Amino acid sequence: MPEGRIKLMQGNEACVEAAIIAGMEFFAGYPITPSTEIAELSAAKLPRIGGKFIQMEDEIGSISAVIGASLAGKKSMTATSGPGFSLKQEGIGYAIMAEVPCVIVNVQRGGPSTGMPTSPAQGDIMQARWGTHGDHSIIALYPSTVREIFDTTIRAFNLAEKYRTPVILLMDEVIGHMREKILVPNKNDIKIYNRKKPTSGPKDYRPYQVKEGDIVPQMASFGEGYRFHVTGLVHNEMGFPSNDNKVAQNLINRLINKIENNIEDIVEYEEYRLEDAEEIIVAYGVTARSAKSAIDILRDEGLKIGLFRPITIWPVAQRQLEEIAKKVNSILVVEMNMGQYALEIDRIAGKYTRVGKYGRVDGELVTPEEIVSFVREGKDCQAN
Amino acid sequence: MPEGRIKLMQGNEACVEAAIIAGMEFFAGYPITPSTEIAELSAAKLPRIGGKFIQMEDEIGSISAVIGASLAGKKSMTATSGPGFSLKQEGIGYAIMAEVPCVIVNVQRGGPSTGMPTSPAQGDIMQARWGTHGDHSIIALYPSTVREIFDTTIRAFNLAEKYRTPVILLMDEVIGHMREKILVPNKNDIKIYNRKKPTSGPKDYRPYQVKEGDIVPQMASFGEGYRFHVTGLVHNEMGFPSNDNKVAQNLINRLINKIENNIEDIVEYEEYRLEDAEEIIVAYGVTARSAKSAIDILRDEGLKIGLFRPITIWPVAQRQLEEIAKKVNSILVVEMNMGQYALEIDRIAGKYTRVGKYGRVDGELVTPEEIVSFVREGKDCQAN
Amino acid sequence: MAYFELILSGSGGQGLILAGIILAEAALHDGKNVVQTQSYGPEARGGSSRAEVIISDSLINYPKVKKCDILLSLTKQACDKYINFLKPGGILIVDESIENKLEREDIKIYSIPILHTAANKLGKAMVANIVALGSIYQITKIVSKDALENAVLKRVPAGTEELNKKALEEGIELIKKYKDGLYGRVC
Amino acid sequence: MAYFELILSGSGGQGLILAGIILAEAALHDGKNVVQTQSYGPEARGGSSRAEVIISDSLINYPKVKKCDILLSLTKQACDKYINFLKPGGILIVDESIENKLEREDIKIYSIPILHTAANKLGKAMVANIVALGSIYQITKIVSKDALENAVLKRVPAGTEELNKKALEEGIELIKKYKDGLYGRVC
Amino acid sequence: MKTLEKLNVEENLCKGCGICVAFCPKNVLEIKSGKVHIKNLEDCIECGLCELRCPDYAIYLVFRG
Amino acid sequence: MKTLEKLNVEENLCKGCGICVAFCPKNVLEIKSGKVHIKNLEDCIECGLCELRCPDYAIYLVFRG
Amino acid sequence: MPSQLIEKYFRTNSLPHIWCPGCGNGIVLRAIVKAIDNIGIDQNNVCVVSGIGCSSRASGYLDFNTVHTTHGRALAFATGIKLANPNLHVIVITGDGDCAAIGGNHLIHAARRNIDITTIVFNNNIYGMTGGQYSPTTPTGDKGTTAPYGNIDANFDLCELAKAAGATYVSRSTVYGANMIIKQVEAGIKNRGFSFIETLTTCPTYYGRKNKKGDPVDLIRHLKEISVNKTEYEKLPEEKRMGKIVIGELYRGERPEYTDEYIKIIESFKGEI
Amino acid sequence: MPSQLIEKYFRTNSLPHIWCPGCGNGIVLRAIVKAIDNIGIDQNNVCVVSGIGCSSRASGYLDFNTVHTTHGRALAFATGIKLANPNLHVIVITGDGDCAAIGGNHLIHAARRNIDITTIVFNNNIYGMTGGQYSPTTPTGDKGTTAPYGNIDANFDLCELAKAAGATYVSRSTVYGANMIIKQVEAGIKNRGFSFIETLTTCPTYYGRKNKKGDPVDLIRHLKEISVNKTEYEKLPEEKRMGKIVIGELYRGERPEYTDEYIKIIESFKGEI
Ligand SMILES: Cc1ncc(C[n+]2csc(CCOP(=O)(O)OP(=O)(O)O)c2C)c(N)n1
Ligand SMILES: Cc1ncc(C[n+]2csc(CCOP(=O)(O)OP(=O)(O)O)c2C)c(N)n1
Ligand code: SF4
Ligand code: SF4
Ligand code: SF4
Ligand code: SF4
Ligand code: SF4
Ligand code: SF4
Ligand SMILES: [Mg+2]
Ligand SMILES: [Mg+2]
Repeated sequence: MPEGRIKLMQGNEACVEAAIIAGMEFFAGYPITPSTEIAELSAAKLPRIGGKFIQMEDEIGSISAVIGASLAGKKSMTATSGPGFSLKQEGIGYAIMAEVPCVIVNVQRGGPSTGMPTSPAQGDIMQARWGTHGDHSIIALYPSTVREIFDTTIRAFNLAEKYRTPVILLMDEVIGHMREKILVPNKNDIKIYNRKKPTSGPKDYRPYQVKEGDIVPQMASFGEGYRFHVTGLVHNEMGFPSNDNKVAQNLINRLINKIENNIEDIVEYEEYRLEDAEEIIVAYGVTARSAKSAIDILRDEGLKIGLFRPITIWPVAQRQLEEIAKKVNSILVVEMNMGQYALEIDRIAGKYTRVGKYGRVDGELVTPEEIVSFVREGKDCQAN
Repeated sequence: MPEGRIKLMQGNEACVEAAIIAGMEFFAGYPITPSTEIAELSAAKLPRIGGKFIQMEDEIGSISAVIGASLAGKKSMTATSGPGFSLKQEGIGYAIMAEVPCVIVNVQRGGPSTGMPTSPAQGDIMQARWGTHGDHSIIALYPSTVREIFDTTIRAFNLAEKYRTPVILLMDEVIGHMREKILVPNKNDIKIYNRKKPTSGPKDYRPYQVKEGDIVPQMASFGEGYRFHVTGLVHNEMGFPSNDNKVAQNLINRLINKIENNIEDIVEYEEYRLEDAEEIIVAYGVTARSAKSAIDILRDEGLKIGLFRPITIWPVAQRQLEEIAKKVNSILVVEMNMGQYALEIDRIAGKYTRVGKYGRVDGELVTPEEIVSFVREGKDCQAN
Repeated sequence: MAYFELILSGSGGQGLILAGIILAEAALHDGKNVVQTQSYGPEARGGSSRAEVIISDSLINYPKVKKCDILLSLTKQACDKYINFLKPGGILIVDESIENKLEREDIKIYSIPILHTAANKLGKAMVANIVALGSIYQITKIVSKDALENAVLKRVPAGTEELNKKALEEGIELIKKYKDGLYGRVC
Repeated sequence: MAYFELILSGSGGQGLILAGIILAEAALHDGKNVVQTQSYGPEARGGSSRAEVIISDSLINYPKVKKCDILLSLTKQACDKYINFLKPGGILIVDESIENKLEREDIKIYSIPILHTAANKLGKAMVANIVALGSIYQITKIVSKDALENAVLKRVPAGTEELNKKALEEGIELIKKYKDGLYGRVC
Repeated sequence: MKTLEKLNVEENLCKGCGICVAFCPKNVLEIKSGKVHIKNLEDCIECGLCELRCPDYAIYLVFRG
Repeated sequence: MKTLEKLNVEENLCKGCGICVAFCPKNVLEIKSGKVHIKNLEDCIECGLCELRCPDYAIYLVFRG
Repeated sequence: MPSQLIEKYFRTNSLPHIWCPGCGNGIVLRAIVKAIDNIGIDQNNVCVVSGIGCSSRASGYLDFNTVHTTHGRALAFATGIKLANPNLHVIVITGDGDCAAIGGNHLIHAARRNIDITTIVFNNNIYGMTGGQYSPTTPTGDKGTTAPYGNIDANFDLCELAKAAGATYVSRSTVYGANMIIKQVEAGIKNRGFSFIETLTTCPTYYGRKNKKGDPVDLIRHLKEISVNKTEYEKLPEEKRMGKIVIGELYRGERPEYTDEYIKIIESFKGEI
Repeated sequence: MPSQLIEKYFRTNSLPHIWCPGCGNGIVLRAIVKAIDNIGIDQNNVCVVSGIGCSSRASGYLDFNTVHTTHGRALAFATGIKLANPNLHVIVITGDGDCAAIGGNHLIHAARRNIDITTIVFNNNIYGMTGGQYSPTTPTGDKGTTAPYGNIDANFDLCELAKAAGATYVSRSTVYGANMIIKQVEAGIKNRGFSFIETLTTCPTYYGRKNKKGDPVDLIRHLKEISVNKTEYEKLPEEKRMGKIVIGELYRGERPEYTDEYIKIIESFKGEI
């Protein structure tokens, strides 16, 4: 891809271009609107860089193959939408438990069920956090421009490797399919994180032991001479199943804390006209774009209003939101659903300020105008 | 089953006995510890009452067959545990969208992933609410004794039919496998709700129209002469796919509101020593049993403490919890996870009182003693 | 020109999304900000198809077209469906073949034989989208001709460059020769 | 007796869970509250097996045994694993065959030939669990004999009623004849 | 006995794919401005192949009796 | 050439299933208090069937040379 | 007004259907209702179950009891329906992707059980609905949007697979020979057990275009050319078999049907609770 | 200390294994490592992938690169591993439930692709790990905890299925004839393509007990009695075939291997981004 040049690029395309720059060498997928272009472009591009694409028999096969390929040492990705994302949940849980880095893209569409396959929606926010069974933490990112899809995809790979965990990349149908100006960064300006390889020899390798100074266990690949075991069962530092209560508690704690304790590193967000703001909108993805326009209009009318736009959706920017909440009159959460992230914002900010929500699920974007009039009518002050 | 008699019964067995009384005529499942006895007993009992049991090739097949059988007019159930529950999520979303009554039992085990298959955990609380993609509401019930499994299973079937929706029955491994005294109620004392059949003839039948005075559309069964269409796509009152924005918004609103607007009917809970309580424990399932013992001990020590035990986990008893929160010093959420329901309680109650949490995920139950000492040390006052 | 919104509409298979992309790339080349989106239904063919392009000097937030400055419609169905998206004072470009015209008093209309030109004059129905681009260019000058020509050549199949260049010119000609500047009546 | 906790332990396949159920049913029959649980690992056989029974006059909340009044162990492995669950002053019933005894000063121990009695005297290793129930009964009288006998007969395979009745009696006899009331030394 | 009353075309259903035209053994049909058109009914031998293969149910035989 | 050194039994691995005993062509083995036991080593023809079929890797031939 | 057949069995207000001009799906669908009409079963006792895909949109057009399920699960839904109400004639309409990719497991298990479901696969060798990705039946070497360099996957012989899994009626036909579809669907419905009917159909929009195989008519002609009746095929010398696809009734077996067997269990054990 | 073979290829500190006394799994597992030893491949280049089940616990005992995946997905994981690193010898150990129930779809697709994976099914005709429910290979009429009145499902012929799906090496053996397992695993590993080896094994704890088929020895004897070598079977008169199971090498095919084909694509198009 031409570096340092301005290009018109589709969101789904930016995702693939960036993934390849981030080091993706393996993609397994199953087509589903509106994510399919990601598979199609991966099929076209990967062999050209010596990577591999495979169309699996279904989404469960796809996430499984992705985990397998990652264990064999390749940075791996899959992409899907609602129904496929539901099917991948068991596999995502496995990747969490076995600490297998991988990136799962969910270009959302209208739901539940088959829903409105060609319409945008932001309905899988809570599923991204809680879709798989059992206690766990997750990293989920949510870009809002084509350029940001590019950057965020790279970041998704980096975080996956750094924290040895599946990273969810949530996208909007609109942005996935939209073409927008993007300045392709120079490769040298891009930071790529590669998984930390064992510093010890095969004899001393404890595949699930965290060494002093590391965040996660060092990760050998199959075929490198480290013969280790990987399981979805609760396991000890050697990777072998254990029924020991302490082992179990420590493992789950570690899996959760490696994320929760590094929130400041993981969390990314944009603050727009926030300095003196008394009213705050929280929005992400394409909805945040409308919110920005709305804020410009309302500012012109004299309202001191600003935007907090999480790019890292999970873990939530708890500290930042608390600080904001303590300072403002109200927070309005705008999203293309019936109020999912609003629940989380309400939990964090509701103690300090009024939290309201605004959403729609009819397949249309939230427009700046409807945000403006919703705010004007003062409805933001009710948690409805 | 002998009525009006005291029996020693296993939790999983009570579930099957009650399901048959509630009218279950179809069960499809795939074995998984610790839910398997529910399938085994269904296999043994259903043919004896002229019902059908089928062991499907997997959990996806099971939930699909259950939905199919329900459309053909039979009250239907499936049972599973964590990994299988993850796999059923797409199907659950379909049942929500197409408004197909059915009961999904999840006898929880340690997670995530394969986790600790033979150990208890309460790790699927949030997944029960958010596991499937897209905006939706759900009903999830959580009994805490064998007798309550009996009653709650019947209630699950009744609510499924009344609200035309899948109902999740969350159970603890311990209670599923435990044998306890149960007084089998007389059939006459049990209220059974059957789905409302069309009052109009086939010509005028609009399968997704809610008639005046009804909560949900009247439901014909396949083969009764009403030839209607069922789809997981957004659909109009005739059941046919629609891309119309209004149709979409109205449908999703209706699906969510039929539950959210009837919370008072759906929500069930127990209050234990709550009248004068200044400190509150929120706990459900087997953990609530420990909480009760802990409360008895702490009360003896003079602490004014009580228990709010949700039996309906979703939708949450928002009003009741708010009222309580306004009156008390603190709420401590105790669960066998790292704090899932605690998030929801914090959201609701955190505005009015201090909300703390206590949990473990090592495969052991929370004991009354550890609750007692946690409370004594005053840790309940920190949301940790 | 600060903020310019276009809708290119017709039926699936008419290449309007490609036309939108080309227009967007031309605008980009001219140094503008640009966003191109589309709407589609479950049908693979025969359904209505709509490409949207927003061209602006400043940042573009909301990416969809709310009200457009230019509406191109190659089918009656599309014209009926989107006519109300056109701003007062906006421009409607419709294919001449469209019958049973709707009425709107506040717009400017160009009813031109795009489909016919492509199919008969150029011998390839397929290039109607490029003809349309030529006409849009000539009416709006929203992009530079160089940029447009480059964008077209970059996107069309190898071997069809000349044909497409000609199509662009024919589109331009359609407007140059266009007399009947109707105002206030829909095609 | 307000709250009485038992653990029956051994290896998978020795029928201890059934024994726990039978005991629980007997207690139920006697009008008591009762909860029976078990622990198990991934092994189908050969792993250690543990049945727990709580018998109480009042409601039983926490359903697992924290510290038990009675521990029955049919294997050394089980005995070693659960010995510390026994309350001070509690009673340990172990199979005589268990060697290499652990030491604990504060409990009462019955070391009796349960397995041998079942296998050799009764000719069916399978009924060791019922022999054990007989012994538990005779030591604790926690349930009535009628209730216990009924519960046994209800749960055993048809055709084995007499054998099981005899097993129960043999278990009772083992205690009746038991002399060596060791105190403070583990089996 | 049934006799052919007419060969019906349901214009709004026809998508002009040309299948009926191509496989009519008697060259009865043609496409005109994107729709099927009956060129010479008299040649029709009522074989029903057009009806059988029309993916859009736009052409069919109607019998009397 | 390899010659048999001994027929090894790893007692802590043996689960006493009796498979080796039943399929030994020379009746060399027996079960004693739940574990395999070598009854008459001299009859052993070193066929290795016990090793082949022992599901617990508790019995095997050791060769020298 | 369309023909009496269409009037009777279609939800005519939903016509014209969603399918592209010249898409073969409409041909198969007519053949199915014609078969039902020929047998003369009561519309109220027919249940049509489909998955997700262009082909699977079929259920919505038919005036029976109809379900448009999740992708790949039509046979699992159908199994529940049939077992719950064995009086229904359950017909599954599915695509090559729906049935053989994501739904492959349900296919082999329904066949194994020999449950009385008639499955008709609209095999267009492509994922039509999602825009032309290769499917498990796309011939090796052909292109799809996810096989831009040609498909390296081997394609299933679905009939062989269904037979090996246990289907008791297995046949193949093409939209060229639509009369054969009718006969096969009739036979399939009449077979008390699992019937598997693979119909080769055409996707001019994606499969045709991607592989430069011409217009709808060319595609149908191509099907005519490559398909050979079973009896003829068996007479062909080895070298002439290459590239040919056998059509006709390929297999018939005799085995107890699943719901019948279940009813026997009920009859033997009922009431003994 | 166990034998040299076991010392070399097992994680001996995890022995004794979890399996019940007399469970056939251990016999198959030894045969597999013996085959690997016979071929003499570097332990570092062997990757053993298993699903979930008693049999699937095998991976944890072996000193290779090992993965214990989710239930039914071993072949999908293995596909990712093999494609990502074609130098690895990928061996899948799976159960009848893991492979043929929940995992059936991945089985047929891996076979279709002819990807170079050697799959060994430990077929004990039951779900052992979950306590004895009938599986897709439980013979009709036999009992399981979910088939208290006898199983009415027909059982798969897994070898037929694998063959119909596209496997290029298909064989069957039993734990009675463990030497045959060794030979077949060797042949399977050497076959460049998808190899499917069904080993009939025994579950005395559940299948044996539920069906009153005796102790571990009886069960193995039974396997001996019902199994007949392919060549002998073909000579048997029809009436003597009833109740017999054919063992031996059942099918060999020649088709391009998947990762090889992929590498050809890379070689043709690499660098042209
Ligand atoms: C779980 C899930 N995965 C993927 C999809 C996307 N999807 C819809 S149809 C389809 C393929 C359909 O192919 P086929 O069954 O051959 O039908 P056709 O459109 O070719 O008739 C896919 C992959 C989906 N709807 N659900
Ligand atoms: C998704 C999922 N469903 C169900 C289970 C429960 N489960 C574990 S093993 C198993 C069956 C195993 O049978 P098989 O593969 O034949 O192995 P065996 O134990 O007989 O060797 C089942 C159903 C699971 N772990 N995960
Ligand atoms: S009925 Fe036969 S001959 Fe007549 S138009 Fe149709 S295809 Fe041609
Ligand atoms: S086959 Fe049908 S749709 Fe096609 S041209 Fe003929 S009448 Fe029209
Ligand atoms: S080697 Fe052969 S003869 Fe010797 S003990 Fe083993 S099975 Fe018997
Ligand atoms: S086969 Fe192995 S485990 Fe079984 S008795 Fe013989 S040595 Fe022991
Ligand atoms: S995309 Fe293909 S299969 Fe789908 S309707 Fe169009 S032609 Fe038919
Ligand atoms: S349950 Fe069966 S398969 Fe599992 S280890 Fe025991 S004998 Fe083997
Ligand atoms: Mg298809
Ligand atoms: Mg098995």
